[in-house]
Amino acid sequence: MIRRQTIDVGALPDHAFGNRSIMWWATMTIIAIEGTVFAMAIASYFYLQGNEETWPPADTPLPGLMWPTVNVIILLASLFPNHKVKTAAEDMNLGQVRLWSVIADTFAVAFVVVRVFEFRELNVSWDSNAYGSVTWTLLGLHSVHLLTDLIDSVVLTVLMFTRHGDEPRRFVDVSENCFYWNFVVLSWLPIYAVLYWTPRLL
Amino acid sequence: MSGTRVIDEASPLTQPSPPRGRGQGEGAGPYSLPGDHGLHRQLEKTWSPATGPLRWFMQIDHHVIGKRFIITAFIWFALGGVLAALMRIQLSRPGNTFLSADLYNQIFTMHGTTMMFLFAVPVMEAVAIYMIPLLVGSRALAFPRLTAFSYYMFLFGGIMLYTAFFLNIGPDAGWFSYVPLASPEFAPGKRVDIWSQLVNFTEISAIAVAIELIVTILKQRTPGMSVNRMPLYVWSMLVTAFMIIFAMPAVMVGSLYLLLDRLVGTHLFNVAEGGDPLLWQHLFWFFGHPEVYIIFIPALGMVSSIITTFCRRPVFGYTAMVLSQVATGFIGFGLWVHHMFTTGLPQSGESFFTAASMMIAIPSGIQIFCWIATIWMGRPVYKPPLMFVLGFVAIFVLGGLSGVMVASIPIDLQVHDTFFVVAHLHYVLIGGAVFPLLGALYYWFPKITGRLMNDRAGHVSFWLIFIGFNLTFFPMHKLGLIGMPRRVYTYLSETGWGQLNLLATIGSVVLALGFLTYFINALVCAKRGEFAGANPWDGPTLEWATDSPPPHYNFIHMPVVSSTEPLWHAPEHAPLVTGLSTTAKEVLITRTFDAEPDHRYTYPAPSAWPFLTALATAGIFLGLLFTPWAFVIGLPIASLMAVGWFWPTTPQKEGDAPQDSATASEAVA
Amino acid sequence: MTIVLMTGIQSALNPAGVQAEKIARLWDLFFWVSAVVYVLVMIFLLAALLRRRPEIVPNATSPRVRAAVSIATGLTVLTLFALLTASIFTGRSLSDVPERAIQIGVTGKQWWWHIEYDDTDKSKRITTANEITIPVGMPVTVHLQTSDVIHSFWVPNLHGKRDLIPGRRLTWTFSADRPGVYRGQCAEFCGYQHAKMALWINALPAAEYASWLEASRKSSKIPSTPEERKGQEVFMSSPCPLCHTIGGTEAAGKTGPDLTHFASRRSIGAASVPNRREFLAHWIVDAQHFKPGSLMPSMTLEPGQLEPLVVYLESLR
Amino acid sequence: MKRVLVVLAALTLISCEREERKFRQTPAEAALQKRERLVSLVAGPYTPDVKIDGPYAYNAHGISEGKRLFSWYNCVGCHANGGGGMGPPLMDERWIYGSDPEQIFATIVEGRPNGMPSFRGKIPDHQVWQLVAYVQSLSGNVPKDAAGGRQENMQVRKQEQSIPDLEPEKAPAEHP
Repeated sequence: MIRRQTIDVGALPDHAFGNRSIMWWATMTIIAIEGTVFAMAIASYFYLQGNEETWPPADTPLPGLMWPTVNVIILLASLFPNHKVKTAAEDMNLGQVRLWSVIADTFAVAFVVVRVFEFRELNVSWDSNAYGSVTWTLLGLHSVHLLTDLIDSVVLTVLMFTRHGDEPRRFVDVSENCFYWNFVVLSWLPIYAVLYWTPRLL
Repeated sequence: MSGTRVIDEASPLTQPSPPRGRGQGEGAGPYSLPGDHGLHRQLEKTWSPATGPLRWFMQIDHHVIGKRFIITAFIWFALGGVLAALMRIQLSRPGNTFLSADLYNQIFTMHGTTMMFLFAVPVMEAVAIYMIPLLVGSRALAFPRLTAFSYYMFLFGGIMLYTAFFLNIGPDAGWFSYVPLASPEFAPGKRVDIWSQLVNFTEISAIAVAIELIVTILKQRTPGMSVNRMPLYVWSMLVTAFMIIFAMPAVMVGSLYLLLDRLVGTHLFNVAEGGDPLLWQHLFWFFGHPEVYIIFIPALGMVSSIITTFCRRPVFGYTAMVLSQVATGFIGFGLWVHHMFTTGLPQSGESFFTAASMMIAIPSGIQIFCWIATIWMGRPVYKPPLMFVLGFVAIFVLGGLSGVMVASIPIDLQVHDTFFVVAHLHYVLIGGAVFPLLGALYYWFPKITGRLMNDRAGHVSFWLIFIGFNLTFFPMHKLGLIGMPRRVYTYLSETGWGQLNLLATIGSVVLALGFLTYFINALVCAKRGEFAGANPWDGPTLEWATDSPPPHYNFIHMPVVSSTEPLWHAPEHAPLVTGLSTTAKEVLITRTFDAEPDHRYTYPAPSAWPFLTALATAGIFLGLLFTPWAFVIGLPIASLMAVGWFWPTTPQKEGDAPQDSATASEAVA
Repeated sequence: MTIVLMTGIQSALNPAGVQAEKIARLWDLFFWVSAVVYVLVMIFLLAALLRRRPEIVPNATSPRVRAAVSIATGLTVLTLFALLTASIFTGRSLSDVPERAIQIGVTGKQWWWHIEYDDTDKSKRITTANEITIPVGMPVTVHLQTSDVIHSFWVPNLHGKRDLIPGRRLTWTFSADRPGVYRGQCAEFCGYQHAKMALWINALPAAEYASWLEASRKSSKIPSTPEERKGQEVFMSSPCPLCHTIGGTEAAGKTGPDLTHFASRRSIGAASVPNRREFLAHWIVDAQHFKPGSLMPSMTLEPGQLEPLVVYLESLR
Repeated sequence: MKRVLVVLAALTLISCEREERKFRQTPAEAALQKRERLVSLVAGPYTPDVKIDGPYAYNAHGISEGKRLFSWYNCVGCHANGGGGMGPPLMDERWIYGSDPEQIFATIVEGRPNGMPSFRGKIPDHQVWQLVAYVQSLSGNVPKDAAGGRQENMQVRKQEQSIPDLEPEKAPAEHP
């Protein structure tokens, strides 16, 4: 008549931050996917560059450097509010999360606005030659990636202002979104270097 | 795995199973406690699937979506099979006019695209959607709404492709549609665009399922199932999911580039403006070769599960098997250039890929030897699943050897793009993946439907498929060597290829008969087959611990596992997990390596938003074929649908009602 | 001249050139090694299935079985290593290109082959289609280009295949050791008529090759009989000269095959139709019947024009 | 449910037409060329001016064949890639001899003063209709999804798909 051994998990918490939470793993896989997409696009860029003697081709002017550099500064600056949102989320401090989320989102919006100028300063059209095509494609991929994450962040910020905001799981989602934003910043730097410096240096 | 496992003659496997009632409700299996009946009714209510008029679109339960996925994938398989039959009729004799050149090109492209994108990868994921939560002892698949979304993307992709085909817009540039034949100048109209969009549909569906599988396997295993106690099938699905994550982006970028070249006029593949057709081949095959391993590795897992149950002992060399699967996954990424040996790449680069292509035969070889060793030490029971596995070994070893031949550059120069390669790919895909799949479906059929498939029909279908397959595809080795290229809609009589092609066509009839027998056997037995209890085969893994078909919540109490074959090692003494809420859809999240309970996570209710998001995304993809503005209009709509999907509906109730605490289920054994 | 029906006119198992010979030898090695490996694995499998089993099956794995598996794995690695080295040696020996070789330009077009024997002296240049005549024993280097999609030049009796890729000029060297007629076919899917894009290689002894060269360098035969003159007049007044060239006449179209020595070729439509009068007439009036999708348009000719045209074309030896 | 079938049938018609691979000259095309007229003066009672579409106007394969023939028959020699050179430009909305398909057909087959040669007997009729369809696509007068994409050589102008649909200018008063 032995009593069946049991483990009671009722007392375990109903949320977790960092790599204990399944949202972290999901974000990690999405980062792996988009990272591979960017890697493929950059590999194609260098593959096509290898075929040419002069890159960009003879009479194509170099892409403007001012706006992309502005964007780099915006993104690096956005790391600060992003960090504040992450720490606030992990402390589950709703007020701070709301405040810094709005600030972080303005950086993202600023980045998208500057990105429009960037496109105009590429000095090449997508259908003029392979260099133009691959430049536009790489910048376009990053723009779509950024746009979707901007929509994601704005929706999340709006959500934090609603009654659903004050739940542990929402804070986990916010901290994962910040983790993803670090990837957005991280992925822009190599693309910036490839698009705007390789034509100048190589 | 201490102690000897006495093969008790009375095990249900060796005797005809006594008639049993329709699944005994709350499951009197080894992992139940007295007083579970109340819990069962409560859990059944909490985890009940969607109801109401729109319920078909709102389902998110992994059993419902898994079954739909499998059935839809096999519908595409049947359609692809019919196309193959048409091709075989056209090629049965020289100068045949059964199919016109244009129609034949559409048909062989549709056959390839259907089998690779719409059947092989999705069906392996579909079986995993159904079985992985059961095998790891979890109550649900991670991110259930994402499962629904990935099913609908897969379904809409298939519908788009076949609607286009019946409207004479079927793609006609081959399943890997090389540029410049697929570029706008040589492929007018929307045919190749449909192909590229289909690739986008199926790869989003595959990636979504891969994310779910990774999270479920790593974070939702039952306590005690540390990484060295995961069943081999679970390992194979983990390796496959990671391969999908790193392989699919290459074809995503490739199909995007092709669409841009065709619709917007970019010059990525236009040589005159600096592009390069080989860029397409590199991008496609960097995905293409891992994809065939994405199709093959789940089959390795299935074979291991079947051999464990039907040889009545664990697979020999567990660590060797796991390392081989992982090695196959890694090396699979390093040999895509063997598809491009004839394109004049530098010789030294190519011999690296010859070495890599031959090296991948080693892990597969190790697995074959371990299986044979298991059979040697076990006690095989000749039920159809084991027959399909033996068919697999016989055919796949031959396919692997012809693969080693094709890996050598000089031989590949003769046999590349000929019927020798057609024979090789069918030996490793039908032999390597479809045979284990048919065996696994036969093996898990009682768990999914609650009824057993008929053994006699199973054996008949196996022998028909085995003989038909070899009769069809073995002659193709010779055809390739005597000069018959791939994808020819006809050939002249002076080439002397007539007899072997006729033989292959006869073989394909037998093969079709075999598949037909198997499917009729499945369809009939789903309704009128013999009732199967929780464990008709006396299987060792967790899926056999719950009812057939399993309740929506899978396990009332998740067992604490102490070996890779929990049901063979005194399951009734295994400690049980209690305390998960019965009024909320709660799942236990455990740590990644040692599966220690970590925290609880509540899954969302059924909803139609994933369906609507998939519809909006499908609308964008279809619209993009005709105007770039479809993206500008479509993105806001799709975002709104996604917001609806993500938006929390009811406020989370704090503190549930009757907690299933340990005291309530205090039980005297 | 009917096409001689020799089995294996397009077979890698019937090598007639030194390159195909080396590949065939490598194939034999791979074939027999694989056959042995396959039989061994099947024997082990059957033995494992049919062996008599002891009453109680010990769960622990017996060391004998563990040793057997590791030996088998070791053997697999060794065999693969041996096959790899054999393959690399054959590959290297195939790729050493002899310096003195006949240079022939082959341009793949949608669904036929444009052949050019280049020569510094313009008058010695030969342009033909779908047939390459080579001397026995002499290495031949073909310069492969494509004017549209990717094709693949493959004559299995002589050598492996090499793709024709836009923007690249690949060379491929092979030689025929015995005189004969070898059939090759495009091996990379290239559109509607990929199936009927074949070519012939005529390997002639040195003497015959020299006389063939001489004959091919001459321009087209002047029509001698009134019917041939009528045929030439019909040819010049219909759309033919816009696409085809006949050396020595005003017809100078570059987009279709060169017809200067049309009658000496053994086939029409890239080896898809025998070069006989009734097929030629049918081909002119309705080429789509033989090669649906071919870029040769069907000619609508007045009654009484077809017969002289065919006679004239047959005279272009 | 019936409405869905009607929509599907309509869809079938349009897309089938676009993707049709018409390798052979259909009898309809043979009958067409007998009907083109140069002047609106007609003997006898009034015969209606029948508006006909060229057989390849909606056919993607026909238009792409027309594009190939445009360079194979050396139309690029005078018209360049549609921008005009010795011959008039074909990409604008100004049509000197009429923009209807049968008028373009007549221009190619009959030839025109100031240098347009007559191709009667030199280009088979179904190929002339393909050229007609391509010339129409040069000024965007064919459906976008049937028009051609970029070509496999140097970028000389926008791809036909991106050329806006230019409404042909109303012809000036009849020539005296």
